[in-house]
Amino acid sequence: MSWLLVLEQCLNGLQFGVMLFLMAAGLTLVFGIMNLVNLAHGSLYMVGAYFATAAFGWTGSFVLSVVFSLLATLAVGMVVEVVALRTLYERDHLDQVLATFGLILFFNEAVAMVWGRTALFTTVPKALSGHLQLLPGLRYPAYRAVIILVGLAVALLLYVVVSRTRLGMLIRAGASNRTMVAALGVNVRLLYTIVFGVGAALAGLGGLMAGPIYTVQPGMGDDILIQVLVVIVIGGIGSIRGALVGAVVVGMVDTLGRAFLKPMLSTTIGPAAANDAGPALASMLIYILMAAVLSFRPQGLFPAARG
Amino acid sequence: MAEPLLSVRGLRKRFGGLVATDGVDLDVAEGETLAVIGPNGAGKTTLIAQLSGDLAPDAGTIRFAGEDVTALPAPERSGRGFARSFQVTSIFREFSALDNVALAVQAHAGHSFRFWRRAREERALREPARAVLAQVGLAARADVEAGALAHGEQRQLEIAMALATRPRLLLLDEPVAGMGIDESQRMVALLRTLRGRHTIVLVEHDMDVVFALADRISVMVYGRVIATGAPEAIRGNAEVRRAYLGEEVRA
Amino acid sequence: MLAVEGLEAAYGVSQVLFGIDLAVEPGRLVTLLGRNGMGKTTTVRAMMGLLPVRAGRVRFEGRALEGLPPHRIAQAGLGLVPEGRQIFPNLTVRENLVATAANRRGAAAPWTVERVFELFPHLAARARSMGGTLSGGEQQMLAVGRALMTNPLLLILDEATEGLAPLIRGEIWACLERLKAGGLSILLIDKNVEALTRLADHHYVLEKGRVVWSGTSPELRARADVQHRYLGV
Amino acid sequence: MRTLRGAAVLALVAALMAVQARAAEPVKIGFITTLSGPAGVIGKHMKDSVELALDHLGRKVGGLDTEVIYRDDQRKADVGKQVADELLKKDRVNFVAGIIWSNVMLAVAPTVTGAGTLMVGTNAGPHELAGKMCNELYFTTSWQNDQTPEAMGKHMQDQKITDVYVMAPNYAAGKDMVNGFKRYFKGKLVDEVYTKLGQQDYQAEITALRAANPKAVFVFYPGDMGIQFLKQYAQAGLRDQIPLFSVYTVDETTLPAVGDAALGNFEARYWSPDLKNEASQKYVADFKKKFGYTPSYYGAQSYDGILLIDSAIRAVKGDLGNKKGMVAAMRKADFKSTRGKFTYNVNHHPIENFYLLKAVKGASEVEMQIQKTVFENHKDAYYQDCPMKW
Amino acid sequence: MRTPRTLALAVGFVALALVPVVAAALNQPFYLDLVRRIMIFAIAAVSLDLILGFGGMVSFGHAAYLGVGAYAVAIPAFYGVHSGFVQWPLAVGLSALVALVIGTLSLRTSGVYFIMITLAFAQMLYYLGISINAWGADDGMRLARRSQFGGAVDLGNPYVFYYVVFGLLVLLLWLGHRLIHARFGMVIRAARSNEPRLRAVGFATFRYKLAAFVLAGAACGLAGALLTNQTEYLTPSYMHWTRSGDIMVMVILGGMGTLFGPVLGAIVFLLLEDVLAAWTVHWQVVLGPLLVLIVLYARRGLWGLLAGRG
Repeated sequence: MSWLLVLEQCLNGLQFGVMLFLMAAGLTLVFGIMNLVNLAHGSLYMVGAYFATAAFGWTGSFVLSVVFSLLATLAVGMVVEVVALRTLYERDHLDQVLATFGLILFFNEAVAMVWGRTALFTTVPKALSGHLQLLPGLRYPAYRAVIILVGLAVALLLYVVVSRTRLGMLIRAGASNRTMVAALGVNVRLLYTIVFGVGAALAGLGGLMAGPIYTVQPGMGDDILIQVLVVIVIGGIGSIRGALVGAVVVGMVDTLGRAFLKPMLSTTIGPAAANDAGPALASMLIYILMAAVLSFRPQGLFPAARG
Repeated sequence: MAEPLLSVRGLRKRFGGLVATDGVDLDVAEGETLAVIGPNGAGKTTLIAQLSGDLAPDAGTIRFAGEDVTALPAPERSGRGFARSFQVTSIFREFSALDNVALAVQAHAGHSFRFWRRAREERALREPARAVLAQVGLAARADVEAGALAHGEQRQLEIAMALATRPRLLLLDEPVAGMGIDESQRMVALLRTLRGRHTIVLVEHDMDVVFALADRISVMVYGRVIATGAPEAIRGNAEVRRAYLGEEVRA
Repeated sequence: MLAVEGLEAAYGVSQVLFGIDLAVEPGRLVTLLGRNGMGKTTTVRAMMGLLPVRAGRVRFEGRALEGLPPHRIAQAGLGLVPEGRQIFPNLTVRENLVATAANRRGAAAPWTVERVFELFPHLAARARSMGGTLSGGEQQMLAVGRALMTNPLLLILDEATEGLAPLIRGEIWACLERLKAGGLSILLIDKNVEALTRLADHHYVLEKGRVVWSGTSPELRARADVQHRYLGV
Repeated sequence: MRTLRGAAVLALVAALMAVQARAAEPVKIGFITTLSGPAGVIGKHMKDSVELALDHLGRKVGGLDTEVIYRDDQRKADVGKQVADELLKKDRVNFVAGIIWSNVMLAVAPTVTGAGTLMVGTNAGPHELAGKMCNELYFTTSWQNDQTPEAMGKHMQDQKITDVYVMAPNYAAGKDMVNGFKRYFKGKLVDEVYTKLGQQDYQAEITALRAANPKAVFVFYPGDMGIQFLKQYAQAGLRDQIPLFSVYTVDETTLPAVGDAALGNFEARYWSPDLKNEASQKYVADFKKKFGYTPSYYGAQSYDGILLIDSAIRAVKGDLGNKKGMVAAMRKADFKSTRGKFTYNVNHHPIENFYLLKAVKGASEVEMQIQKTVFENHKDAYYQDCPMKW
Repeated sequence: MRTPRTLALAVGFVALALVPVVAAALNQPFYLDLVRRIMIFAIAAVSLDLILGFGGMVSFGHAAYLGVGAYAVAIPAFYGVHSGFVQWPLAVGLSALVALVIGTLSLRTSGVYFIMITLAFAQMLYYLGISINAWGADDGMRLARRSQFGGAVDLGNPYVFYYVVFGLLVLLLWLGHRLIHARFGMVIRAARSNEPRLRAVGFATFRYKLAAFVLAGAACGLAGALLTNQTEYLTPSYMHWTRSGDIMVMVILGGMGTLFGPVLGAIVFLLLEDVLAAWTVHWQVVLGPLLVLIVLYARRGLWGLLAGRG
């Protein structure tokens, strides 16, 4: 196999990884500072995709649809936080898992009622539909390249926000000692609502970018949610850095496993057996990875500092 | 002094930048009550946690009855005669007071892979538990849900649970914390009955309690033991007063 | 400026405060004395809204604070330096100062990081260190600086010198003296009678959740019995 | 108060049980499909077509008053089995019809036939039911799973296409499809790739595909997997480079979401909305008029299912107890099927034509157009294993 | 407080025991199937309650054992071994073994990590199931015959099968009741209440929690064996994560740590699903918020409401 192929598959892995990161960042922030397990995070991804698709239908402008979708998911996130989740912060994880499981059912059905069960049509904007010549012999879809860039830009932005801004300091401070933050005059409740909204908007961003390449349909967030949970558990729940590393690792392992496991196996156990074992193993790979990581580091790779 | 029952050497534990215990040396003789005092944050609770096996030390050794127990986890130390009370009341709140103590008895009555017979009908568990409850003065409260007991009673229950394991060494972390005057007097009276019968390491802030119970006192500051001695000697020790209270020694 | 009347509070079922009365006049340094477990920290927690107030009133600058959430109380002008310091371990020294900084009452000369560093030169050298890596004394200074950065009208210090080396204590007391001279009101919880009688204007002695004695520094100095009975080793 | 609340809980349970119980009526057809979840769109196509068939029959199947009871299997075999039991034992239906998924069908069909009730499958075509597990009381108005990929295999073999890259999800139907394809395609396969069921992103596989540089691609990606695969295949720029041949991947349920990305794609199928026969044209026209969207083969075969039942009841003059008579009538396939004239094989699976379809730009949107007939009167590969007793 | 519960319990058991009689009298045999399926899920829910409600171990992958038990019946049947004396012990033993492996690894973690790692293991088994072509992969396998127990017990007879399931449910409840009050039960309940304290008095908690985890897995494996017999079909989707969610909902809905609550939870949840689904295809839009409300306002579940203490 050629170097270019490996390189291109790595790009694919990276692209999948940054998509996971967009989801994982919000989820891990919400867990890190509010101690809330939010299974409905995948629903926000779905809602983002639907809003973008709908807005594209109304306005015809990709840019407008992006802006609208981000703002709308932000709003939905904040409303959900205020209406349903706020009372769950003090509850144990079990209650949170169940209540947000209920929210998944609700959101999946709600979008089906509004937009129908048929998958919606949405396409890559014209300007991004072509290919980029990255290297001689390596062309890469422009839209996916943009996803990688946006994802890395968001990672950088988040890094700057979390490490350099007041908001970021408050987020980190709140993660370690929420009471003290409140006692110094910060409205923690509002801070939580904002952080939840931002996390929702990030999930929405993931969803709106996914729309044109995946399928916009009810339940589209469920599958990716499980993968994102794997990401943040591997990375260490509550850690942005862990989310990024975990996302890229999972994206790479999954993609490279799908791409190269079968060819590698067929040299050792023969093509027929590899045809059976390869795909099976590839689909279990990230779960095996997670079990392995937790066996050695029960708190994930980057345990977040907790008070 | 014969070989001490408990012998601690160079015990060290660090949390990030904070050194909680910094080379602690302690010897406690059989039957002795040693009080550990010191300002908040001096590392006393960390010391207890390391002694009980809930926290692994970064360095140092803990010898008990001539054996190195440094690497043993908490349940196994309990099996060798360690028992502890917690600074923040730690009981099984949903269970009755008697259940709490019976569980402690059960822990030392063979394995608990018994699936059939009702534990609450086992005399072998209930009788000793009742006796210990009576010993700490909770006989009348045996069937009350532990979470519903008064604060002082919950602290007494903690002591009962420790006693029910028939310990050789009692590690008591602020047994009168948060108690009213009457409650704490009752607790002191209870602890006084244990003196001599058990070897005790007592962490306490209340000086009345410390002077009422201790055979010897160790003073911890900044994770180090800066002085150990008889109560009167400690009371008069200028260095202790300065370190502990921050008083500048008047010339 | 601060008036506490009949404050009662409890942890769960066990009541800890049984009617605390105390007052702090503008520009004064007032102490809350007493041994461990007598309710000093609980008084502060109840005042700050960190513990529900069962009964009684907390008035500050004429406003009733009881029942308000902690952030509203802090915003009213109370700056807390908590027991155990509780600095944010995963933030740098500078970030600890900046994160919650505010100037809500538009102070003419608000606190800045530089001014805090002037007050505690030790901290300046460690501006980029993580809070968790500081020594106890440095953490204590940081906690004071952090509270100052919210530009409070009243600074509340809970056991600000506990477990610190004498030299560091001296430094903190000296700094409090300077703050007081600058017109800041201070409520101080401590056990060190000797140093405090030189520093403070007024004292309240707590025993088992009640104020058992109060008076000025000369009065306290004169009462060896009070010192021995409630505050001695 | 306590007793009251206790009573309330018990009353809730009792009320739920009571809602279960309903009274009995004349011709009852239980129609099981997937109505909830993403796949609910297929269920909707099927349900709407059943309703259209009822309209065309004047709401009287076989001339009798008719009640069709729709039940949702949630795409789960055990739920499908339960609703089948409910239809049989509580609603006491005379026919059970519908069912999208092979695994649900394999759980439901024996239950229905075992109870002595007629089963008319209108989509799923697992090979077991065409062969060893065939049953006198079981009919299908669709096809046997393998027939469609066989048609595509034959077409590609006829065209002397070689160096084919094969892709399918890693589950039973995926392997069956590839096996069906290989039964008629004897050319060179570059590789066979199986992907995770429900996978969303095929970029890695598409990259590997491009690197393998085949001359054609054959895929089986039903439902949302197909939407994703086709979009990504087009986005990778492969649509114009390597011709794509597929089965059960592009249809009227997925076309609205795939859009232009399907253009140029080849499918094999026994029916398409542009099929020229009277019954089909009437069905498509009335369907569009009534429901406002283009029907799919899921709908056409469900429509046929009701007509098949109608023909059976008419043949026995409404004597629903005459099972043998109805089976004999159904074996004649004597109704105006949307696929035109067809016959039943000995295993109660249709012997029918298969066509090559191509996705082309229609008047307003992309639509499937019949290119040619690949198979005429094609039989499935399993009928010889079928031990029909009568 | 005891009376309404005991009354409900008695009424409940008698009602369950009489279902076949009533169904036969009303000529409504369907209720036999429905209630039997409900009881099978009740067994799964009770088994989860052992570790979730009593042991405080939030396993989000309990459906895995449902699947393992189902495979343990279907695979021997596929190779012509129909004896229930082989299949059922295999189902119990194999699920216990799988639970032992999963538990050993998972119980090293705690809190949300435990929730996630149990979920991950279940997903792993799910993907394994849909990948094994020899055993039906995603399609699953038809069970040609229900488990055979010689002449005496014929599961093909719906009444016999009903009473077998009913008997096993009652047996499980009885054993569970004994277990939670025996020494072992005291330990796992205490571990949920306060694990550091339990270690301090001398219990090596890990082995007890692991044992409970294995027992729960084994019992759920039995439910899996029953479910395949009920459906006469096996599919890997028995192991899908939403199944684990469903079982968990049954436990919470009925009331955690109550043993009988999960039975009530299974009854109400499955009936609710059936009724809502018959009422509207958008039933999940009702069920979802209902779940949220239950979590927020009825923490002790329906069984708790029966007890009547707020």
